Amino acid sequence: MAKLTIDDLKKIKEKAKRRTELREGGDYRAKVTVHMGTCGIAAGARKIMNAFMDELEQSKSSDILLTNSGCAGLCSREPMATVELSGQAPIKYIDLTEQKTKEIFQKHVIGGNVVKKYALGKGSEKTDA
Amino acid sequence: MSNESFEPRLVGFLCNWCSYTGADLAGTSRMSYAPNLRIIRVMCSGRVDPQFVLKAFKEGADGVLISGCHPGDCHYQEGNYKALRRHRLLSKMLEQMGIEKERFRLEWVSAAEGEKFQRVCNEFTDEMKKLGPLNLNGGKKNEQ
Amino acid sequence: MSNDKPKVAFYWCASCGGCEEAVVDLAEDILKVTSAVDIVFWPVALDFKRKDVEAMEDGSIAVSFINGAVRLSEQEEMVKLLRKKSGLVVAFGSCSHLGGIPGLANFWNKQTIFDYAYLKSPSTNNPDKIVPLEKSEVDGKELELPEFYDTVYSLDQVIDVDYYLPGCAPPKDLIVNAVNAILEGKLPPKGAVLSPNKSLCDECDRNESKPEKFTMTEIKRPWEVELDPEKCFLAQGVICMGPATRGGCGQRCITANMPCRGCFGPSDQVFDQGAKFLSAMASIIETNDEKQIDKLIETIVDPAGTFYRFSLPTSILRRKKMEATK
Amino acid sequence: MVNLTIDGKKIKVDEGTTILQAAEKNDIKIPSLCFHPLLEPYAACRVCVVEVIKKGESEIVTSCNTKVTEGIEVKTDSERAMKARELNVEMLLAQAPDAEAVQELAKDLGIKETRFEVKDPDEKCILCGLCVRACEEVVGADAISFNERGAERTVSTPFGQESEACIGCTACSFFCPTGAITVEDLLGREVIHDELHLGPSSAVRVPIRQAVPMVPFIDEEACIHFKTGECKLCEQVCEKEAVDHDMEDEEVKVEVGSVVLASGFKPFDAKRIQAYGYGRFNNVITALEFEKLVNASGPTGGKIRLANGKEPESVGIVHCVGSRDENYNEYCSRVCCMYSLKFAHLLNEKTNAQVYDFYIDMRCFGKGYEEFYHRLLEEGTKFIRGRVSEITDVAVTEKEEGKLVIRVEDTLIGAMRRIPVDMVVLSIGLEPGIDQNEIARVFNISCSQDTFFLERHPKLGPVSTFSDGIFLAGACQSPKDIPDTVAQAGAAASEALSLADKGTFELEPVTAEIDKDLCSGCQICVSLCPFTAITYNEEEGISEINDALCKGCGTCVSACPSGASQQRHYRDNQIFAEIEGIFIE
Amino acid sequence: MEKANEKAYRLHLMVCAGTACVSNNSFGIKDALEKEINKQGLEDEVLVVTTGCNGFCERGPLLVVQPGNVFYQQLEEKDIPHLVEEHFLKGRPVKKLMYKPPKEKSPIPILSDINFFKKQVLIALRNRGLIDPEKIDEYIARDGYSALAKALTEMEPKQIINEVKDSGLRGRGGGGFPTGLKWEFVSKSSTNGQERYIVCNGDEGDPGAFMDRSILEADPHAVIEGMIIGAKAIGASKGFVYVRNEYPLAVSRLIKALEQARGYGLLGKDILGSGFDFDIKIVRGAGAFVCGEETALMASIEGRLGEPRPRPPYPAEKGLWDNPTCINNVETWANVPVIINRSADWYSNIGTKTSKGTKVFSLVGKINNTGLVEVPMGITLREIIEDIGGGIPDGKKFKAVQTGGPSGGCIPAKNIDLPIDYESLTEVGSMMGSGGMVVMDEDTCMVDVAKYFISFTQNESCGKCTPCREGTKAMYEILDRITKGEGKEEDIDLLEDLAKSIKDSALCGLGNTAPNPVLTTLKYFKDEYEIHIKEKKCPAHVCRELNTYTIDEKTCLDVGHGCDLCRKNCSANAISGETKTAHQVIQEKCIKCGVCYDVCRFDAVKVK
Repeated sequence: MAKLTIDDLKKIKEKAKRRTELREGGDYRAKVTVHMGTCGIAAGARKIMNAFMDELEQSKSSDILLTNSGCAGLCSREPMATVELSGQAPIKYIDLTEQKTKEIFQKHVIGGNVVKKYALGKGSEKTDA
Repeated sequence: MSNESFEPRLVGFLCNWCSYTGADLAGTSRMSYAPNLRIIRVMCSGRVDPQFVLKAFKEGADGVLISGCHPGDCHYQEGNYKALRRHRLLSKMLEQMGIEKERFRLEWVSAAEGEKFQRVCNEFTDEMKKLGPLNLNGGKKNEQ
Repeated sequence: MSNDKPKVAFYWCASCGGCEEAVVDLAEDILKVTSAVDIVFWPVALDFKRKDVEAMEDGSIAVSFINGAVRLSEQEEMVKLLRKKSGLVVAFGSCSHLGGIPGLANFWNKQTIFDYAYLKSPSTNNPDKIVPLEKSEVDGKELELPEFYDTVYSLDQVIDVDYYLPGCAPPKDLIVNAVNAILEGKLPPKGAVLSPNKSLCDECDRNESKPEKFTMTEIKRPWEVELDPEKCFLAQGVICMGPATRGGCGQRCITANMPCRGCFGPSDQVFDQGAKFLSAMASIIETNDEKQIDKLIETIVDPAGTFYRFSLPTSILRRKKMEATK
Repeated sequence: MVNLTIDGKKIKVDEGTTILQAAEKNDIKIPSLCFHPLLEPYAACRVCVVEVIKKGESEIVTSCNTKVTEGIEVKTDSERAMKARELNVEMLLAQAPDAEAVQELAKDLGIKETRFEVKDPDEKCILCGLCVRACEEVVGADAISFNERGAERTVSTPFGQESEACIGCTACSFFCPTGAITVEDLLGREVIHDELHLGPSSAVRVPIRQAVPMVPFIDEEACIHFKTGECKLCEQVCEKEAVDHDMEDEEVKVEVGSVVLASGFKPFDAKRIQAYGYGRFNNVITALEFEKLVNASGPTGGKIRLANGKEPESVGIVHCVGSRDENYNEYCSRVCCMYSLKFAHLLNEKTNAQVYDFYIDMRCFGKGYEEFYHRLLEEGTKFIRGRVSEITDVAVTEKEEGKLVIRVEDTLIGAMRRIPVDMVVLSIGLEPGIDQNEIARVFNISCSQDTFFLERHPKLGPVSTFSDGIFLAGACQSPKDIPDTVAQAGAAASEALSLADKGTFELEPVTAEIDKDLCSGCQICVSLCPFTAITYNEEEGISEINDALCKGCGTCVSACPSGASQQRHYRDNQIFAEIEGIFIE
Repeated sequence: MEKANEKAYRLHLMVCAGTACVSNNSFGIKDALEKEINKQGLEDEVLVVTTGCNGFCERGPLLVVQPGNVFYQQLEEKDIPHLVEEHFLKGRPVKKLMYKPPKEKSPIPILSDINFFKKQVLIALRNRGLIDPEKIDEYIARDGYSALAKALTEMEPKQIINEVKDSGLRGRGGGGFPTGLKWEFVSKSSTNGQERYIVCNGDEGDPGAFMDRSILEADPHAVIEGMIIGAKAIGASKGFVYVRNEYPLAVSRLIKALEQARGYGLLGKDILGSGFDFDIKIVRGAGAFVCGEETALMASIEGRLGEPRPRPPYPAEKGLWDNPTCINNVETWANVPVIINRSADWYSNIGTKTSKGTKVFSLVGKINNTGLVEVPMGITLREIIEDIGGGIPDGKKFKAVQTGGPSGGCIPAKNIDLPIDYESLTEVGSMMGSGGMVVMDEDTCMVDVAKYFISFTQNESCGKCTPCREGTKAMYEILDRITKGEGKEEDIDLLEDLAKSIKDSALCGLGNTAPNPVLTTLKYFKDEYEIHIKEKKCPAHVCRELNTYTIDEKTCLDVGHGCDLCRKNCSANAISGETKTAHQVIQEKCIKCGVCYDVCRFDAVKVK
């Protein structure tokens, strides 16, 4: 690596921070949880998770938390995911497809407004913060 | 001049410390030897200049002898070595000038070798007799 | 003497013509010479005949420059004639001064020379063995040739010589000085050689490069060694006659990176240049062991030819002893 | 200057002095073990602890290295300091019970015996490091150091091997306060004869008792300074400041008129005769070594001893070792017979050994020599005429066990004999000096076949040489004993002086000379002159002949290519005239 | 794994790779995790990161799942497949593998809720468990080298020194000398343009202390950054890290870190374009505890015998090769960047009036949560032992705690509420030392502890000065006699005299502090000594020679039915009886090895 100057340092810091910030468990603007119970996986939750992963990568944003959780209980409408913007009630989406996921990510996670046609309903049982 | 009655005329350059004293010893010891050799005394055999040798032949010598101390004995340490070197080169040139190598002789005679000097003189004279006169320029003195 | 300019004669005997050219070599100086003197006899350049010289009064020629060695009876007669007719005779060049290169013929005589030249030499085709004769008849006419002596003589062996101008082809400045000296009459004692008496080493630039107490460990021919232009030839093992040859030539050969061959002849005190140089060369041979000495002398292929290259006729022995030689 | 009080005594010392030095200056005694004025303080033994009160705070410090500071109050024997000191000494008593210095210190401090476990009752080393530091700081050899750690710590050479760095200067044993390092006493053990040319005992010494001038010199091989650059103690001690280690040998040029060569001889190397076993058998010694043995100031103080230190019962003296022998030197070395007789006499006098003397011809040529020989005969020395063929230690009869057997052909009874003896003295002959040829070359003189210098004439010029002004004296001209040498030396000196006071110098009349106007500086003549009489003068570019050196041989005259060099007589034209004269009918 | 830097992962598995966990096969765990993740096809979503020591060594090998801070402990390779599938694939944390405090029933999933971590304040160990120590970028990500940038470009050396002085930072090596003051001395003393050096003392010879090792393993760049800042402040041109050769992992991580720092131009010529040149060289210690002492350390760096020399002159004046040298402990250097970044005021309001900031202790011995804890100065012993340490295992009673390693002392249980800082520990006769904290319970024999520590210092003494070389040996011999029942009445006074004399007249720190364990055990547990000497008994049954073993025949027969196990294992066959009969100990033969007591399952063997 060539000799660093102070602003090189800052640049590296920015780049590396995106990765390590994840570990600090800081506060996030949005939290997306893909429900990957056994049946969820069987219903294709993996593809949904990958879709979310790709979207997250392109968006280059660092304040979105993508995580997974166990079965959400509604097996028939798998695969499902919950999007919870800070300060708003979590919205659960059902019968997801990759295409739908992209739309939800752009409109809701990034855009901030709920995509009614795919949503199951507002609110959900208690999620451990 | 027929061979037997031909008396060769020889010139001998003798170094003062060894050969000349040796010759003197031969004399004082009453040794008889051929009178043909006429002696010129020089301080060291190294003093003998090749010009003297040529001059001697020119003047009519049938043979020239240089006699010095044995190598290592030279009163002047290395004089005889110089004589040896000149003798070798000069005899080669004399041959080119038509003068037989045998006519120019180098001998080591120390102060104690009287009888060697006697032997050298007799041998040299007999050899020159056999070889006959040099008569360099037809026996005549050179013109002008 | 029609005009007051001194008369000068040039003549050439057994010569290569180099000395004649040396005179021409004076280039523009020749004009000074011609204006100062009146050249009355110069067979190579002007059409003078022998009878013209015979017609002159004795001693009327101020100085006659004779170059080339004496080999034929005709040459002997001419030089004797010129001697009679001239005040001063100057031996011009090595041939007249020492015998020169033609002098080397003294290793042979007339018979052996004619045999080889006209009969035995590979390129000759002379079935009828025709050989030049002093008198012969050709187409009914009588033909006379001068007599071909067995021995080549230097000028002073034939006539009395006043001065010698050394050099195989004397250098330009030497000639000019000689001429001026003669004109101004400032001449050294009779018989002098018009060049410094010290040997060539005195003026040679390479003398300083000689190692202290140098001796000859091996002797090589000039073509056997890559000659160092700054180093003395002897120190490089090459035979150079410089020590035994008179200086004054402006080291022409040395600057051309070739060793001196002794064309200026010996200094005054030396009787025989070849013998003297042989003595010097033999004395500085390194080894005292006989076999070594012989081995070293083996490498000097032709001592007589090398040491007497220019001065054989004026050496003590003058010529090689041959059986029937006159 | 710093003011402080020690044991209530107000004192003033300059900056940088340590408490120990300050106390000593005011003759207050503080014990110490690992301190030495010549060395940096190491503060290891902790025996020199004192209590220092500075601004009310009391502290225990070692006085050997702590520097004084303004206004401190030092108590050398306060209760706290004494407690620490006594315990340290008691501990040292346990660690090195046999060290006298510790025992004395313990006695002073009233410690009767130690309460701690004694590991090794005759341990003397208290690990004070004086030896290690002396070897490093004073001697600079760094040969020994501490190794291991804690209680296992010892002083030794690396890996306990014999150290190459140690130069045997014994400084470590000198500095050791408890005698833990001793130097092996050389004299006591077996004297091995080839030690007779023993190494130097101390680096600065007078060469021999009878040295002229009687002045000490520094032997570079033994002096530490030349090995490690340190020490120079002798320089510090000499009040006259006469010691200067940086002196160098300098070459001095002396212009002299004449030179007397007295370069002496070299004794024959007895090792060259394998059969005599010199170098293989300890008790076969050469005459020179016997001289050392018998010399009062010699290594054995004049007592004649075998290698094992006992007195010999029988001694054989062998003549002509390396002389009168065509394998070695044909000449007779002239002096061996007489000194062998001297040895025989000394042996008879100093020991009651039976002396055998093996000679070829007893050459007692000098004044009173023959009479001395007869005294020997009466003293009972057995003389056997014959050359000794071999000396061997292979015993045939048990009488010869442990003896050296001399095999010799006794020519008087015409039989081979085997004589067992304890010691054999080889009377070695004399040989020309080691640099004989070198000197001959330098002074331009020649040597005879036996490479001794050649005198001008055995009878007419025994002390002069062919080179004028060079004279010979002593054994360099031929082996001779002291009376002859003294006589010859006198002759040589007088001849040399005769030259000097005569003021004039006879020159050879026929010397050569070089004509300045003719010489071209071709230098052909320079290499010819064996007497280096001809030199080339660079500035003028000509060669010149030094009349004093030229002998007039004429070689350069005949070789001079331009005839510039001419001899004052025998000139070229004179000889030419002689040649012509021969042939005038 | 270059490309990994850019790719966004959703889960980071922080596997602890400190020496303790590594020796517990944490690398095996890591491989298993990676294998399993690949098998599940999660390699693009889940990243496995190896970090430095997490601190909770008792429960190694450890894993912290981020984000979420879920803490898994005592993992075995066989648990991994289930863990990966359950938690990483299906998002359901696995309770079985979580930490369950001994007294609690339910496990605590989140690391920060666990007692062991809750009370800790991380400054020196700020990056532990959060970065991969072998990647400089991750260190930079967490404000790494920003303090250096600030120090080099915005601050004058004087300012840096004042900042450190104001922060109240004191030497963490044990001496507790104010760091700022030391820097000032060194920066001022430099005669005729001599070079100045700084040294990081990573010798850490105390048995049971591994704070420096963990710092070097977890966050080498923190130490490097601290040293460069210090060098700038002092004007040093060269730095040395003297690290024990017995820490191979720390050495290799340090070497990698130095290479990466040099690669980024943070070491060598013209650092960060500031014109300041400085470089660091690693010198490996040869395993001598005495080389922790600064003058012996310098001798070792200079290649000479590791042996202390008298002071003054102090290293600040005449240190390495007689040039001014500043020697600080690993932990001290690690604190410097934080002080520069967060300012002296922030740092100085942590800790007590005289001891500022935090101290890393290695909590070992009879404690449930053995490990590395960084606690603010002034925290009480009780909080460390009970809250963080999780109390004494097997319900044993807390007896004493030994702090400061072999140079420290033993603090009895009654001082459990002692706030920890330099002065408090010295008052009770111990000392802060490097931070070793050995908890002892009722089964510990204080005389044996004193003997252990004096045997350590006696073995490690360089042997130069008499009191330390001979004194520690003498004390050991006396204590050895006492533990063998040959103690004499006057031994106690002799021990005290010896201890005082050694403390007074020893040349270096090692000697001055070696008697502390003996002095403190004498001070607080003199009764145990008297029992050993008078009654020839060892209350804690540790001194074997003093134990007498007897078999309670009734229990042996009724409960154990003469199982004969003790007789079979008795190497001195000092037990009579066969199966089904009561067994007896033949006292004369008994070598008191205690095997019968250990093997008897029925507590039939009694020791008095």
